[in-house]
Amino acid sequence: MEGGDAWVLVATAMVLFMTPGLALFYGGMVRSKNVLNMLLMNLYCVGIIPLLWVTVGASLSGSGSNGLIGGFDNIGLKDLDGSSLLATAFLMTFAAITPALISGAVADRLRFAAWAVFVPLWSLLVYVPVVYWIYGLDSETGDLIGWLGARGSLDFAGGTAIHINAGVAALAMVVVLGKRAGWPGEAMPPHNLPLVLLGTGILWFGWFGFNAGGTGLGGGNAALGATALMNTFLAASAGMVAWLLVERVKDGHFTVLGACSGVVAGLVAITPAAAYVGGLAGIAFGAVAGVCCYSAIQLKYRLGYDDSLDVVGVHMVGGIVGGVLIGFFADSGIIGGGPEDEGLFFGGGAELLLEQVISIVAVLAFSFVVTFVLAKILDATIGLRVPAGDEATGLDRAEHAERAYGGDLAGV
Amino acid sequence: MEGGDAWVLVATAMVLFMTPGLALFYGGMVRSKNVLNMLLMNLYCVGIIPLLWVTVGASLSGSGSNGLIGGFDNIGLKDLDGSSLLATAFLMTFAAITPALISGAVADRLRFAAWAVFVPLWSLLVYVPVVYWIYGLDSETGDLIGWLGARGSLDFAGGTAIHINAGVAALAMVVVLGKRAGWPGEAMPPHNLPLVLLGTGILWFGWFGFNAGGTGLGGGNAALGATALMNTFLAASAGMVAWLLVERVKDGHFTVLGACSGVVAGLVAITPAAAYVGGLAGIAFGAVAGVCCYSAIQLKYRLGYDDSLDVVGVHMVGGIVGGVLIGFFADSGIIGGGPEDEGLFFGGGAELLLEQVISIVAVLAFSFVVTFVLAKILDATIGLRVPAGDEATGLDRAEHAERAYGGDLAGV
Amino acid sequence: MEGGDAWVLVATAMVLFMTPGLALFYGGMVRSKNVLNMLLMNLYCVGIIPLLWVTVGASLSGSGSNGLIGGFDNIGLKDLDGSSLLATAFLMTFAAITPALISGAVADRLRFAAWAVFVPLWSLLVYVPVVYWIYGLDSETGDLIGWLGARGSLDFAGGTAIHINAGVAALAMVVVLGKRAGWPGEAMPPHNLPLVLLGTGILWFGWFGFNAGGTGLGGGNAALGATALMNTFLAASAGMVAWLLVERVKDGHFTVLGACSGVVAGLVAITPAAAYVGGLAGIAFGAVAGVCCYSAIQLKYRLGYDDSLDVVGVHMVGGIVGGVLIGFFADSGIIGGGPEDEGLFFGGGAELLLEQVISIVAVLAFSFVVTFVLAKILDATIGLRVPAGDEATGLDRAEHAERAYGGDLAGV
Amino acid sequence: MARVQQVTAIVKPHKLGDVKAALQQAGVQGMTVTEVKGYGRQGGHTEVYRGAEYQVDLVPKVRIEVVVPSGEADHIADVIAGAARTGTIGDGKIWVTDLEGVRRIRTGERGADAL
Amino acid sequence: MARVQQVTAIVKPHKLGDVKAALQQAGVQGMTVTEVKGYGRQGGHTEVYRGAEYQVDLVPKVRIEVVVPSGEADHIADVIAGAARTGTIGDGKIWVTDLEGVRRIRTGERGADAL
Amino acid sequence: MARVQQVTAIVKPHKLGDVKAALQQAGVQGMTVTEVKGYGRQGGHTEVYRGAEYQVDLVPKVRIEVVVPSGEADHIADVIAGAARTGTIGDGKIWVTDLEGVRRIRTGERGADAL
Ligand SMILES: Nc1ncnc2c1ncn2[C@@H]1O[C@H](COP(=O)(O)OP(=O)(O)O)[C@@H](O)[C@H]1O
Ligand SMILES: Nc1ncnc2c1ncn2[C@@H]1O[C@H](COP(=O)(O)OP(=O)(O)O)[C@@H](O)[C@H]1O
Ligand SMILES: Nc1ncnc2c1ncn2[C@@H]1O[C@H](COP(=O)(O)OP(=O)(O)O)[C@@H](O)[C@H]1O
Repeated sequence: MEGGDAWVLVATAMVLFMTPGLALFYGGMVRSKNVLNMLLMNLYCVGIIPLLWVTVGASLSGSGSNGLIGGFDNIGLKDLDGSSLLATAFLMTFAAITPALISGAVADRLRFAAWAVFVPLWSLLVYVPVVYWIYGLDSETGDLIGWLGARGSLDFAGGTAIHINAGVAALAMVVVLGKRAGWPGEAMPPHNLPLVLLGTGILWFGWFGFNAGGTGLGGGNAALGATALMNTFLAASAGMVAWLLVERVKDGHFTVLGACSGVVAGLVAITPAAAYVGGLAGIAFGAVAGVCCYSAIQLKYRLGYDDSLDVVGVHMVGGIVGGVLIGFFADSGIIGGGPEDEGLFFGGGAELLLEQVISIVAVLAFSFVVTFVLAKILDATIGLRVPAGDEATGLDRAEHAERAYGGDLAGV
Repeated sequence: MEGGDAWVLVATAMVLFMTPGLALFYGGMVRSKNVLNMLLMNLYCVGIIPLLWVTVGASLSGSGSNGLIGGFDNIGLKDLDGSSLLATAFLMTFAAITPALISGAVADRLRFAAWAVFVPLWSLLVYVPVVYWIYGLDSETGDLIGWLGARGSLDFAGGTAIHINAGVAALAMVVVLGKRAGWPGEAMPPHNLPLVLLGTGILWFGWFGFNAGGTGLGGGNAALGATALMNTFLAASAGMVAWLLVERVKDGHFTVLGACSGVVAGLVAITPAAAYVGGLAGIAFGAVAGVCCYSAIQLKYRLGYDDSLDVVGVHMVGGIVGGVLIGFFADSGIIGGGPEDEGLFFGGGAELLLEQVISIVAVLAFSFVVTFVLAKILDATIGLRVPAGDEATGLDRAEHAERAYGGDLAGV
Repeated sequence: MEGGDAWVLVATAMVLFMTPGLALFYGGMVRSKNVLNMLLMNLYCVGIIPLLWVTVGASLSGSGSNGLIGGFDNIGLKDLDGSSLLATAFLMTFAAITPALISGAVADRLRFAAWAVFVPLWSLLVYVPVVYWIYGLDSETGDLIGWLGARGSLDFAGGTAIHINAGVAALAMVVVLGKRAGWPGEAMPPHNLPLVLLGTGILWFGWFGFNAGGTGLGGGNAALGATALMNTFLAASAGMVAWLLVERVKDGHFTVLGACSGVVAGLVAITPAAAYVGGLAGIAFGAVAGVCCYSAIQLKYRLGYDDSLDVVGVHMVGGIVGGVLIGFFADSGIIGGGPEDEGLFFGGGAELLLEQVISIVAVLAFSFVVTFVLAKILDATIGLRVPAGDEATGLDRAEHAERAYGGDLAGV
Repeated sequence: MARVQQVTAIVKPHKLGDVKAALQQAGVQGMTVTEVKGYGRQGGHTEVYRGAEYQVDLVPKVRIEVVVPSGEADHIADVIAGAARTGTIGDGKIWVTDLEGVRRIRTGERGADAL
Repeated sequence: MARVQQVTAIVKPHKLGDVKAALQQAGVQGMTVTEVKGYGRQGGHTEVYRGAEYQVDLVPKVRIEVVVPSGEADHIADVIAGAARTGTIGDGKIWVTDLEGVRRIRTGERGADAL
Repeated sequence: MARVQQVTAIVKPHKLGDVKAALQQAGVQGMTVTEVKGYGRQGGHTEVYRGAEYQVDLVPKVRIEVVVPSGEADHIADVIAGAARTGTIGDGKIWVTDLEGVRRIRTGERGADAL
C-alpha cells in the first residue's frame, strides 16, 4: 500500500465524518424544536447519495466523450480497479455532503418527504453534470473534457462544483419555499452553540481530508499534500480572525458563532485553490472570505430572502471569493502547469481570472435555474412546506414523532 | 514507513475513538438520570481492557498449538517486533469495544461495581477464546488453528467474534438481571438524540478503520482496503435507507433514531464480510440488516426481555445477518482463496454457508452459557442490581455522585 | 507519497481536532453561563497562533545559531521544501493548543480582550523560546543546539515544552487574576459532563497523532510509531484506572469526571516519553500520573489558588511526572541512542534524571516569571478581570452577547 | 380586601412574544414566566422510537404570572387572553388569585408601589 | 366565596405518571406541570468532583397545579396524595388556594365551565 | 382565617444560595424552587448572532415558594428580602398568598404540622 492510498483511505473517512459534523453545526443553530429535522436532512444525504453514486452518479460525472455529461461505462461500479474504487469512495463523500449543505437554508419549514425526493433528484440533475463540466475526463485520452475544465478554469476540491453550486441552489430553494413564520421580526437564536462549535471542529478536521485528500490519489504527492494542508489551515485561521475583528468593530463583541462562521468561510474560500496557491496566500483567502461572508449575510435582511443558516452568504459567497482569488493568486509553480494557470499576481494574464468568472457564472446560472424548476415541481406535487401548525409546533414532533431532548418528564 | 503502517496507526486511533462514540450513542438514548453511568460503563472498557490485553489477552487469543486457546508466548508484550506491536495495539481497540457493546442492554439498573468486575472476566473467559477460535494462528506454521477458523468459516473484522458474541452475551445478562422498573409500560424515550447522532457519526467514521484497517497490516493491500471501505460505506448507507423505509411504512415517520440505528445495523452486518464481497453486495448486506434488525427489536416486547438499547436486536441479529449472507455473497476473487471461500451466488456450494452457521451457533451457545453463569455468580456475590431506590433516583446520582447536566442552580 | 507523509498529514488533522476537543472538555466543566467564553478562548488559539506561527514562530523556534532563540531564515514560510512545510503544519497544531491549555485555569473571570492579547504574546515570549531550548537545531549542522536539548534532556512530544510550560503559566495567571467570586465556598459543578467525555474522546484520539505523529517525519519509522502509539494507549488506560481506584478509595465513588481526568493525566505524563520507553512502561507512567495528579489537585484548596479546571494539577504535575519518570524508564534500545539516554532502570546512571530535572526546573522558572510579568502588565493596561457584575451574570452574555443554550423562549 | 392580585396564565409557547408585547402596551411593568407542560383537552401527541409508540400527554406551555393592583386584574386577563388566543384547542387558561401583599426586594416598597 | 380553587402539589418526579393517571381516572380534564427543585427534610445528596465534595440540598421535584371547582379540591388532593405516596420521606406537599376566577382563553368561558 | 400562607419570591439566581442559607437559619424546613425568567424594570440584554441584534427582555430568575404558618409570613419575607437584596435593579419581588390548607403527602398531616 502506497502512502497515498493510506491517505485517501483516511481522507474518505474524514470527509464522511463531515456530514454528521455539518448536521451538528447546523443543528445547533436552529431552534430546539427543529433540531432533529435538521440532523436527519443531513444524515439522509449520506444514506441516499451513495446508493445513487455507485449506481449511476460516479459514472455520469466521471468520464465520457462530450463536454456536458459522462457515460455509462462504470455504472454499478463496473470495471473499476482498486485505485479507481478508492477514488470513487473518496468522491462519494463529496457527492453526499453537497446537497446536505443546502439544508441549512431551508431549515424549520421544509417537508421531509419533499427533501427525501429533492436530494437524489438534485444530485442527478445538478451536481452530477456540474462535476462533469469541471472535472469530467475524456474516456479515451484521460484529458479534461468537461466544458469548464477544458476551457481552463481551476477548482481543486470543489469551490465551484460544491460550494457555489449548493449555495445558489439554496437561494433558489428559499425563493420558492418562502420565509419562516415570524422571520425576520422574531428572534430565532441558536439553541445550542456548543454543538455548533463541535460541528465546526469536525468540519475543520474533515476539511483537511476534503482539500488535501486528493493529493494522495495515484500514488500521491507529499509536497502537494503539505501545501494543500497548510493553505487549508491558514485560510480557516485567518477566516476566524477576520470575522472576529469585523464583528468586534460592527457589533461590539467577539462571538462563538462568529468565530465558527469565519472558520467555515475561510475553508470554503480555499477549497478551489488548495493546491494552486502557495506561501501565505491561504491567509489572504481566509481573511477576504471572513469579511465578505460576514457582509454578504446582512444582505438577506435587505433583499428579504430567508436563508435560515446563511448557506448563500457563506457557501455561495465564500466559493465565489475563492474562485475569483484564484485568478490573482494561482501560482503554477505549486502543482505544475503552464502560464495559463497563473494568476495576476504571479505573472499570469487575465485569462485565468476570466475563466474563473465564466465557470462561476455558468454554475450559478445552471444550478439556480434547474433547482428553481425542481423546487417548483416538487412544490406543486408533494408540497414543499409543512402546514403552519406544524411549523409552530416544531418539525421534530410534527414530522418525525420524536423530541431531541427529553427531561425527567419526557415519558409522561 | 509503509503506507499500510500509516493506515493501521490511524485505524487504531479511529477504532479507539469508537468507544467514546459508542458511549455517546448509548448515552443519548438513556434517560438523563442515567447517562453518566452509561458513559462510564463504556469508557471503563478502554481503561481496563488494554491492561488485560497487553498482559495476557493478546497472547492467549493470538497464537498457540491447539484449537481452543492460545499460549503464553507473548504475555506482557514479550517478543513482539514493531509490526506485531502495531497489530496488537490495533486489535486492542477491538477487545476494548466488545464488552462496551453489552452496556447498552443492561442500561439503567446494573451496579457499576458488578460491571467493573464483569468486563475483564468476560473478556478473558468469553472474548479471548472466541477470538482464538476464529483467528488463532498456529505458533509454528502461522496457519489458522482455532477450531472455527480452521474449519473454514469467514469473519473478516469481527461479525461473529464481536457483534454476535457481545449481542448474545447481552441477552444472557438481561435474562439474569431482569427488567427495568416500569418497563415496558412506562415510556423511556432517549434524553438527547443529537448525542445519538454524534455517536453514530463517530462510529461510522471509526468503522472505516474497524473494517478496513486490517488491510494495512503486513505492508498493506490497497485494493483490498478500497473494497473493504466501499463495502462498509454502502452497507451503512443502505442500512439507513432500509430502516427509514421500514419505519415509514410501519410507524408512519422517518426518525433520527431510526436512521442512526439503520447505519449501525448495516455496519454490523458488513463487518464479517468487508473484504470477502465485492460490487454492490454491501448494499444487500445493509438493506437486509436494516429490515431484519428493525423487526428483531420488536421481539423483546413479545418475549419479555428488557434489552434496553437493543444490543441483541442490532448486534446479535445484525451479526447473524452478515455471517449468513457471506454464505451467499462471498466472492473469492476479492481477497483470494479457493472454491471453499465462495458463496452460493458466486459459484460456491453450501459448504461455506454451513461453516458460517456452525461458527455462529458455536459462538451463540458458548457465549450465552458462559455469560449466563458469570452473571449468576456475580449476582450471587457482588449483586448485579442497584437497589430499587437508586434505580428511581437515577444511577448518576446514586452510583457516581455526579449529575450529567447542571443548570444555573446546580451548585445549591 | 511515503507512508510517513500520510501519517503526518493525518496526525496534523488529529492534533488540530484536539483544540476543539479541549474546548469541549473544558467547556463541559464550567457553569452554563460561561461555556461560550471557554469555547472561544480555545478556538481563538487555532485562529491567531497559526498566523503568528507561519510569520515568525516556526522560524524562531526551529533552527538558529545559538542556544537561546532561533533565527529568521524561515519567516513567512520562506525556503521550506515540501517535507519541512509538512513538519511546520504539524508543529503548528502544537503551538496552537499550548496556550489553549491555560484557558482552563482562568475560566469564568478573564476578560476576553485580555486573552486575545495574551495568547500571541505568551506564545512569542514563552512558548517559542522554550520550544527552541528543547528542540532547536543548529541551522548549519542540524544538531540539537537549544541549551536544554543540547545538554541531553529528553522530551519526545512536548511534556516539558507544552504541558509543564502551560501548566505553570496557568499558575502564574491565576495568581495574578485572583479567585472566582464565591470560590471555594460555593459549589461550581460541571454543567455538562457528556461534553467532557466527548472532549476526552477527541483528545485521546488526537493524542495518538500528538505523540506518535512525529514518527512519520522524514520518511517515517513504523516500529517507533507502534511503540509511541502503544505507550500512549497504555498510559491513558492506566491513568483512567488509577484515578478511578484512588477516587473510589478516597471519595467512595467511581466518577465520569475522574475517569476522564485520569485519561488526560496519563496522556500528559507519557507525552515526553512516548518514543523513549518500551514494554509496559506506559502503564507505569499512566498509573503514577493518575495518582499524583489526583493528589496535586487537592493542593489548590490548601494553597488557595483558584485553578478553575486544574490545569496545574493535571498538566504541570502530569508533565513533571512524565519528565522525571524518563530518568528511570528511558530505554535507549527503543529509538536508538547512547548510554546517556538510558534511565536508572535500564542501565543508565543518574545523568539523564539530572538533565530531566534541570530541564523541568528551567522551564518552570522561566515560564512562571515571564507569564507573571506579562499578566501584571496586561492587568495594568487592558485589565485582566471582568467586572463583578459580569462575572455574576456570566461571561457568555456579558462578554459575548450570546447564550449557549436557548430553550423555546430564547427569542423573547 | 386585597390590594394586589396575581393573574396566572397558561398559554402556548409561541404566543409568549405577543402576550409580552400586549402587556407592555397595557402598561404592565413586569411579569414572571415559567416553562411548563400542560395536560388538557388539546391532547398530546405520539412519539415513536424504534417502532415503539408512546403517547405523550404533556405538551409544552408557558406560565405567565403578573402581579397587578386588584382593580386591574380583569383587564389584564383580557389583554392576555386577546394576545394569546389562536382559537384552537389548547390556548390555555387564566386565573386570578388574591394576594395578601407584595413588596419590592430592592427598596422594600409595598403594595402597588412595589410593581 | 370562591367558586374555583387551585390545588398545588409537589411530588416526586417518578410519581408523575401515576398522579396523572389517577387524576384522569378522577375525571380531571387538565393540569399544569412544572419541573422544580425541592428542599426539605428529605435532605439532599453529596456530589463529588475531582475529590471536592459538595452538598446539594435541592432535589428534583415536580409541581402540579390543578384548578378545580371549590367543592372538589379536597377530593382531588386525596387522589393526588394517594397516587404520589411512596411512604418515604420527600413525598411532598399539597396545598389549596382560593381563586377569584378562571377563564378559558379560547372561548372566554368562566368559572367551572372553563375547566 | 387561613392558618398557612405561601410566600413567593422572585430573586436573582446567584442569590439563591444565600436565601436558602438564611431560610435555614430562620428555621424554615422546606421550600420549592423554580427556574423562571423575568421581565421588569431591569431590562434585558442584547444578543447578536452573525450581525443580527436581538433584544432579549427575559432574564433568568429564580422563583422560591415557601409555605409557612400565617403568622410567620412577614418575617420570612423579611428574611428572604434581606438575603436576596443586592441593591441593584432586578432584585425581585416577594408576595404572600393565603392558603386554604396544606398537607404532607407521606403522613397526611395537615396545616402547620405538614411543614
Ligand atoms: N384544570 C386545570 N388546571 C390547571 N391547568 C389546566 C387545567 N386545565 C387545563 N390546564 C392547562 O391549560 C392548558 C390548555 O388546556 P386545554 O384543555 O388543552 O385547552 P383549552 O384551554 O383550549 O380548552 C393545558 O395544557 C394545561 O396546561
Ligand atoms: N415549607 C415548604 N414550602 C414549600 N415547599 C415545601 C415546604 N416544605 C417542603 N416543601 C417541598 O416538599 C418537598 C418534600 O418535602 P420533605 O420535607 O423533603 O418531605 P416530606 O414532605 O415527606 O416531609 C420538598 O422537596 C419541597 O419541594
Ligand atoms: N408585576 C409583576 N408580576 C410578576 N412578576 C414581576 C412583576 N414585576 C416584576 N416581576 C419579577 O421581578 C423581577 C424583578 O423586577 P424588576 O422590575 O426588574 O426589578 P425590581 O424588582 O428591582 O424593581 C422581574 O424580572 C420579574 O421576574
